[in-house]
Amino acid sequence: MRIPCPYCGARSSHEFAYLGDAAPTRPDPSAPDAAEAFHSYVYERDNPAGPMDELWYHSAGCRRWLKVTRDTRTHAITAVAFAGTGEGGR
Amino acid sequence: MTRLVDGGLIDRSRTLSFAFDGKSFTGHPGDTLASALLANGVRLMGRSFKYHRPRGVVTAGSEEPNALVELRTGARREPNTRATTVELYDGLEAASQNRWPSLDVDVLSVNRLVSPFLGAGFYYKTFMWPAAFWEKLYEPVIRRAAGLGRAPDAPDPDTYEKATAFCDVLVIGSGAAGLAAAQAAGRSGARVILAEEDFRLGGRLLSERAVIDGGSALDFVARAEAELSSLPNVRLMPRTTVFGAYDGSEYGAVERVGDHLPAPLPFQPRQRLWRIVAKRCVLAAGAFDRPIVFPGNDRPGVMSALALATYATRYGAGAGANAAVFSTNDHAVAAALDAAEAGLKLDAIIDVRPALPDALAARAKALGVRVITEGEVVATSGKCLTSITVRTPRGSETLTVEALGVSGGATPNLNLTCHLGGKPVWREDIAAFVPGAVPPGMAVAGAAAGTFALADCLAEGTRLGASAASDAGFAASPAPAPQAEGSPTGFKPFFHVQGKGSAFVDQQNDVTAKDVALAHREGFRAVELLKRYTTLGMATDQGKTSNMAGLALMAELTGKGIPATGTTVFRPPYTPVALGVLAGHHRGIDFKPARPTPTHEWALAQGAVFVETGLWMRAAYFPKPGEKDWLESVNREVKATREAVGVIDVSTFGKIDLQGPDVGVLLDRVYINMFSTLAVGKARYGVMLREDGLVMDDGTTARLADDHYVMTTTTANAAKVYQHLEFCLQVLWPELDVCLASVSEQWAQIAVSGPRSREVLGKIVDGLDVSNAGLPFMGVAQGSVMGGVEARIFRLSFSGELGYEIAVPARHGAALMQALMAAGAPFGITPYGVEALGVMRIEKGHVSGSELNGQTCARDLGLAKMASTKKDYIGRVMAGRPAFADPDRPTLVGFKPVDRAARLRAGAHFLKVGAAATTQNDEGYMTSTAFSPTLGHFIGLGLLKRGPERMGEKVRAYDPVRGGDMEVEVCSPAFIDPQGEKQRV
Amino acid sequence: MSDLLEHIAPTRLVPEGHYGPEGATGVSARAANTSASPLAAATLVARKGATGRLIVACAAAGLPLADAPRSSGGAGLEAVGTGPGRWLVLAEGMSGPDLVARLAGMAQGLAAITDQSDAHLILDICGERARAALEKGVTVDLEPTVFRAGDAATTVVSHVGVTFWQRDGATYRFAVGRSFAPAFLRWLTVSAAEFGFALAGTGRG
Amino acid sequence: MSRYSFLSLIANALNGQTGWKPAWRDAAPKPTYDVIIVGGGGHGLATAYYLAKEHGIRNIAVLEKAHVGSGNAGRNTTIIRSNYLLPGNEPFYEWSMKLWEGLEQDLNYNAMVSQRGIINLFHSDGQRDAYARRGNAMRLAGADSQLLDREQVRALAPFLDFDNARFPIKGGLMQARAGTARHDAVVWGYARAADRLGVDIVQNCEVTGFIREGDAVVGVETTRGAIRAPKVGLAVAGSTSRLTRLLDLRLPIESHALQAFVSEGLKPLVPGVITFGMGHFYVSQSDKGGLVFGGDIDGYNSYAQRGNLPVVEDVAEGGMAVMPLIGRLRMLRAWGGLVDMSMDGSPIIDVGPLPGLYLNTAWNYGGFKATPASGWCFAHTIAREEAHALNAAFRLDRFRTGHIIDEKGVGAQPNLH
Repeated sequence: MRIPCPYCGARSSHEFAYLGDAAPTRPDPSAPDAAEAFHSYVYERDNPAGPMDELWYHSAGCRRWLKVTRDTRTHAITAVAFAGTGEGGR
Repeated sequence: MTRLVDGGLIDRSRTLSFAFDGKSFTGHPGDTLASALLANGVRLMGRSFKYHRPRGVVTAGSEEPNALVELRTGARREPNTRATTVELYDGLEAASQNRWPSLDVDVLSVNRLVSPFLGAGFYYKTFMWPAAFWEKLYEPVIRRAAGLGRAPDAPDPDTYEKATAFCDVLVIGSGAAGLAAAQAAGRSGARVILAEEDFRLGGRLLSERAVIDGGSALDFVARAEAELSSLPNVRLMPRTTVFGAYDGSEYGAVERVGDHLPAPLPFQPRQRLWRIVAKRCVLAAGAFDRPIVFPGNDRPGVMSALALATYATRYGAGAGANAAVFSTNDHAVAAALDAAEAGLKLDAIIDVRPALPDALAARAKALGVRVITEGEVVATSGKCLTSITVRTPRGSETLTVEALGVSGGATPNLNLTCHLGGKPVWREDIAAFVPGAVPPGMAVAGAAAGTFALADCLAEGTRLGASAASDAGFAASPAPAPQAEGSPTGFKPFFHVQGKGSAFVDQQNDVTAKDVALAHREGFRAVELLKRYTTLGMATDQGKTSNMAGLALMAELTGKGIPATGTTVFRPPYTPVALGVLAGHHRGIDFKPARPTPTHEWALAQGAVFVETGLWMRAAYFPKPGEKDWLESVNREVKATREAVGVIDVSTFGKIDLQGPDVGVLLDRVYINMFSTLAVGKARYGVMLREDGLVMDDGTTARLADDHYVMTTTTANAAKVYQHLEFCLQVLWPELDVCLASVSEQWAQIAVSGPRSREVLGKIVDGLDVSNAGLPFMGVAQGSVMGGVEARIFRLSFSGELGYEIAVPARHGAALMQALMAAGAPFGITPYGVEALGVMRIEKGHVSGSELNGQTCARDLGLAKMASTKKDYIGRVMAGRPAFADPDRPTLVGFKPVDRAARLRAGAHFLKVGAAATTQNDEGYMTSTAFSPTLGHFIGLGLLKRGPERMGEKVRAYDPVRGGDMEVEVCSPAFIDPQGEKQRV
Repeated sequence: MSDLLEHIAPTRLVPEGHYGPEGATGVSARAANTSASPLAAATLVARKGATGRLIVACAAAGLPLADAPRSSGGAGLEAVGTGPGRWLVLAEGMSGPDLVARLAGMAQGLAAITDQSDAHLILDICGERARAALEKGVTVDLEPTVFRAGDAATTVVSHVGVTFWQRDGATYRFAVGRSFAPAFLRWLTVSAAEFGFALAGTGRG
Repeated sequence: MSRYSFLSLIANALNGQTGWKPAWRDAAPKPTYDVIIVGGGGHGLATAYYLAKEHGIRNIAVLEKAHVGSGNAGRNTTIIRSNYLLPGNEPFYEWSMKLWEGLEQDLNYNAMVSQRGIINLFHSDGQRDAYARRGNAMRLAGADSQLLDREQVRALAPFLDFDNARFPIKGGLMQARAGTARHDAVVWGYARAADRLGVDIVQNCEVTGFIREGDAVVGVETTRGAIRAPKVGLAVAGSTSRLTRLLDLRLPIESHALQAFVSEGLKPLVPGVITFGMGHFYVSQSDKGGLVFGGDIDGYNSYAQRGNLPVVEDVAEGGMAVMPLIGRLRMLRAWGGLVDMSMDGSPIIDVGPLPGLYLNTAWNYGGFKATPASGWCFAHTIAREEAHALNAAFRLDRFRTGHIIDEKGVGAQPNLH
């Protein structure tokens, strides 16, 4: 599998570290339901069979976290962007 | 000898000697082991897996199921090597396998006498009585009888490499379609790789008498090869098997660099793994000759008709003194006639069809070959084939032949098209599976796609080669395809001759038509169940010669037809791949990088004993002459440090440079304690959690300037923590203005510890005030040492003694160590290793990797009081879950053996004294132990249920795996200087 | 493992010398930052949202920067893009602290600058068969029409993280983490030996 | 249907093996059952068998999308062992081991349970102590374990690299009772035994939805029609989320690809199972002679039942590092399983989370060895509406309460377990 890193170009997936589903976002730790929200954030996953936004870290390359849209049935990658900012750089 | 008089692509001017089962033979360059054996009249080449039946070669390619040999000897022995793919070299040694005492007389061939018992699934129904006999008696016997060849006796002496290649168009296979595709793509300027499994380009063209562009097929191959070689954008890769298609248009291939030689050339590998990244791929892998299942079809001498022809035409080898062909299709008949023209004595063609096309009939007549139409071979005889029985509507007759070529038609070689989940589809018009969904970027040309006529293969190859190049962005000029005369492609679907006697579907695994029927009878009808129940298709040919027939037989039995019965899915590898080549350079000492510290060579010169710490090599201890064991050395090192001064290289810690206005905010969020309030010039110990509330790492972080901090991590977690910080900055809080840089490699860091450490340090600093006032505990100084070497000095202590960590640019690490040694000589400065470091931290009750094992929370480790309640931090919320506050949770305490002479061992579990040794009574375990030279007995740290409430209690340390079972006393984890006074002096 | 390396400790740099068939030198490599000729290095990391302004500031000071995996030179410095808003900057004949100060002057507070002069082995690799040797570990396309002079890559070679760039048509410059340099050289030596490999600057064995 | 016995074997040898009947009926689904088990793999079939045998519930359907054993039951490395560390796990796996030891007699089917031992190699003092901790935990649970030193390992496996290794072997933790079983035969044995007790094994029957009454699950929609039952148990490994999605449930699991490999057949070489402590490699040898080996999961969510080359290389590197005589042996086949990795690396066998629903999932890469105990405990949980003590720790709400069972200590990231 090759991941088209927006900075480095397409690289073998072994240059990257995988975190998983990009959908969960860190809840507000001061909210009254924080315990339940964190449980969901840390542990519960949609685990879709199909396209999924996921976080990969280009650990052996530019050290950027990427949001990769990938189909878990075919491994086909349809979109890649820097995670977090959505923009091209710092 | 059955070497034909002339012809073949062998160099008859040179003779090669080789040995098979200790007997000497000769062959020629261009031969394979199989062709040379046949040319020497050797037909018996192996024994089958289960019944140990005599077997001969059945193919001329990598799909060979029978002619498996142990090639070479000793450490280079290669079991299960297909004689059909071994290029002959001078001095080659091969031996048959899976037989005893000899290939000719194999005692285990008695298995076939009990074959009425040994049907498919036989094992599952038996060997159960009595229960104990399976493992003691039956299984060992089965294991010894099973298996094929023997593994080598010693580590592989050869080397391997792994390489990556990129191309616009990868062409797999160099037959007519592949060559045409490579030419079309190559002429466009696209980067082309042409991979060919064989040692010669040409594929079937090397074995057939076709006319292309008015000349011979061989001339066409030569011209194409010459042209492709001349193109700088084309890479020809013979002896290269593409074994797998992977995601992202990556293909795995093995180049056999030195397998055709007695040993690889100096400085060259035996094989090279290629990862080929191809924008487009044209698969032109040809087709397999389809066997027909008939009684006696496994006798040596019976083989594929195309193989029979190949041996005659390409290798000038007769498969027997005379031969017949049993066919269902024009292609096989034509190939057989080619063989006859090449000099093979072909007595008869037995075809299942009512008539042959006129042209073929006329050729047969001209060559004096008898044609028996509507014929089926129903029996064979001889240990190696001596005769066959042919049945026609007109009666039966027996023909005396030594070789029988069999062809049931063509099965497209679509293996690679399935590797990404594509399923083949059935084409009724050619009675074959052809590629269905193919991997992205792949196109299939020629026989692999079910296109069989030569002219069509050339045209399709040209077309797909050009379109692959144009898809990759190159303008392919529309050159005409090479032209060939039409070749007849008539056939009749025919899989199975009804008759008495064992008819083999999978020759290597001895699966017969009867076994398929039995599987059907017992309900194992799904193709995958059939395969697993009978082992059909699980031999080393991966079903290439057996799956299709097995499927056809099952379809006959279910009456559902072949497409509804299904197909098996092909997975990588296409052909078996040596494990050595998949590992490449990474074996032995080069399995993983060995990282030396900046003082490694110095430590080596001091006689240090090293230990692997992750990838690092660290000094474990520094033995001195006369010391009887490591413990004596370590005790000396600890004592010297506690009483005077010691030094250790701690460069392996992760070091991260953090700059920017928001560093303090970031650190407050990743550590449980506060860092934004840390004064410039100060360091603080911090603990960070994972978001699930468990401890991730610890270390000290210092503030060098208002917006500049440097963090240390544990050696093990350096990369993980850096990644975590980047996650925080890029994903969680992208608004924070913090810049990270790893400085782990930049700085050498040496800890100098002990009551005399200040005096030692004082001698090497360039005018820095290192007094207790000038550089207090947890203070940080920046300046220089050794007359101008930039340095950072941290007053930290892992040992509990007065201590400093001095960081200098890495190139000065060894010099710093030497300077410290010189400066400390008057005080008896002693280098110590990670063993002594471990002893001292256990004496102090500091946690380390054994406690920070990912299963402990801050409270378990007695660190909960560090947690700030004034802020949020990663892991805070989840650390509030009920289980984390359970007072019964094992918590860190210290332990002493009640018998002070006893040795404690980490890994012992704690039980209440008198309690039964059960999981329910398990109260925790010992995490770390050491002999404390300071106290004169062993000490330990451990996690004990309600530990801190149980000071002074005696508990049982249960260690049955090392024969240990003793009472230990619970105590504070801080064995020495619990108030931490020594480090503050 | 290979006979070539059998007597070389895995923690030491492969000593300078010739490896492989006598007479042939298809690949040459030379350590560029030896103790005799130090080479200063620093990471230059743009502050939050400051990449564009940093590029402008540095360009004004004579150092053009590309926010891409490219190398560029100017003002006696060589800068290589290693990530968005990140560069590795090299300077000959300068100390690390001097380089840091120099860059700080150029960056005008728009970047974090960290001395890395001791963090790497800098290795120049060239020769007719350099690409053939490098493709045995580099998983980036080195075809000259694809990876051109000035192009850079941060990647992993034989389990070792590296940044490398093509300085000119003939030379690839590799920056390899100091503690990984022995492993990298072991891989390079066995990979280049078949073409004849001349290694210099790593000290005598 | 007859038992397999000497007599039946001889009779069939004489009649050309024509007397055998289908090993289990190819049942058509009835409209209602007492219990529906979704998933005709080892776990599902074992559950049905033990429900029938131990709890007297025989009106059961096992619904299988394809054919029995077509998922992970036939895509694993056939290892059985009970060398777990944590108290939540070890007694369960030891019970599984005991069931394995009596399985053939119980099922009247030879599943080729072969207790030739497992050795986990260690390469440092720290690893030794960690394995001692584990070995002692095993003893506490009544399992067997031995800590071997280097020479004891050498005596058992002289072909390992003791001399030129990057990470020298210092010893190993051995469980002599561990070993392998023939994976397909386990499936077939349970299928045949369950069928004999009246269980309907319905193949080619894919569940496409759930029938609900209020919150409760009261049946399933399938490609072969609606089937109702007051109790529906899921035992579908990596496909769990696809089904629970239909119920709007999000679970602490991810589906990942796990590759495994087999070499060409060889004469006996490897005794038992050996796992390398410093790389991703473990190996055993099948009765047919193939080296069966594997390593780490591919590391990203996948439903594709296949993996990629970097992991193949990683496994081969581990193999060559520890066993360098395998260099010239060849990888014959590779396959990919669809494994249900959980957030703490440990399984879930639980009642709920909806009325009428029962979960058996999160087997990570270790479901095969658990097959008998998983079925046994899941049957108990379904029949009694509560967990047995052996699976009490495998509850779903442990992630909420913090009672996680993380053998490796890597936290809530499935691909690291």
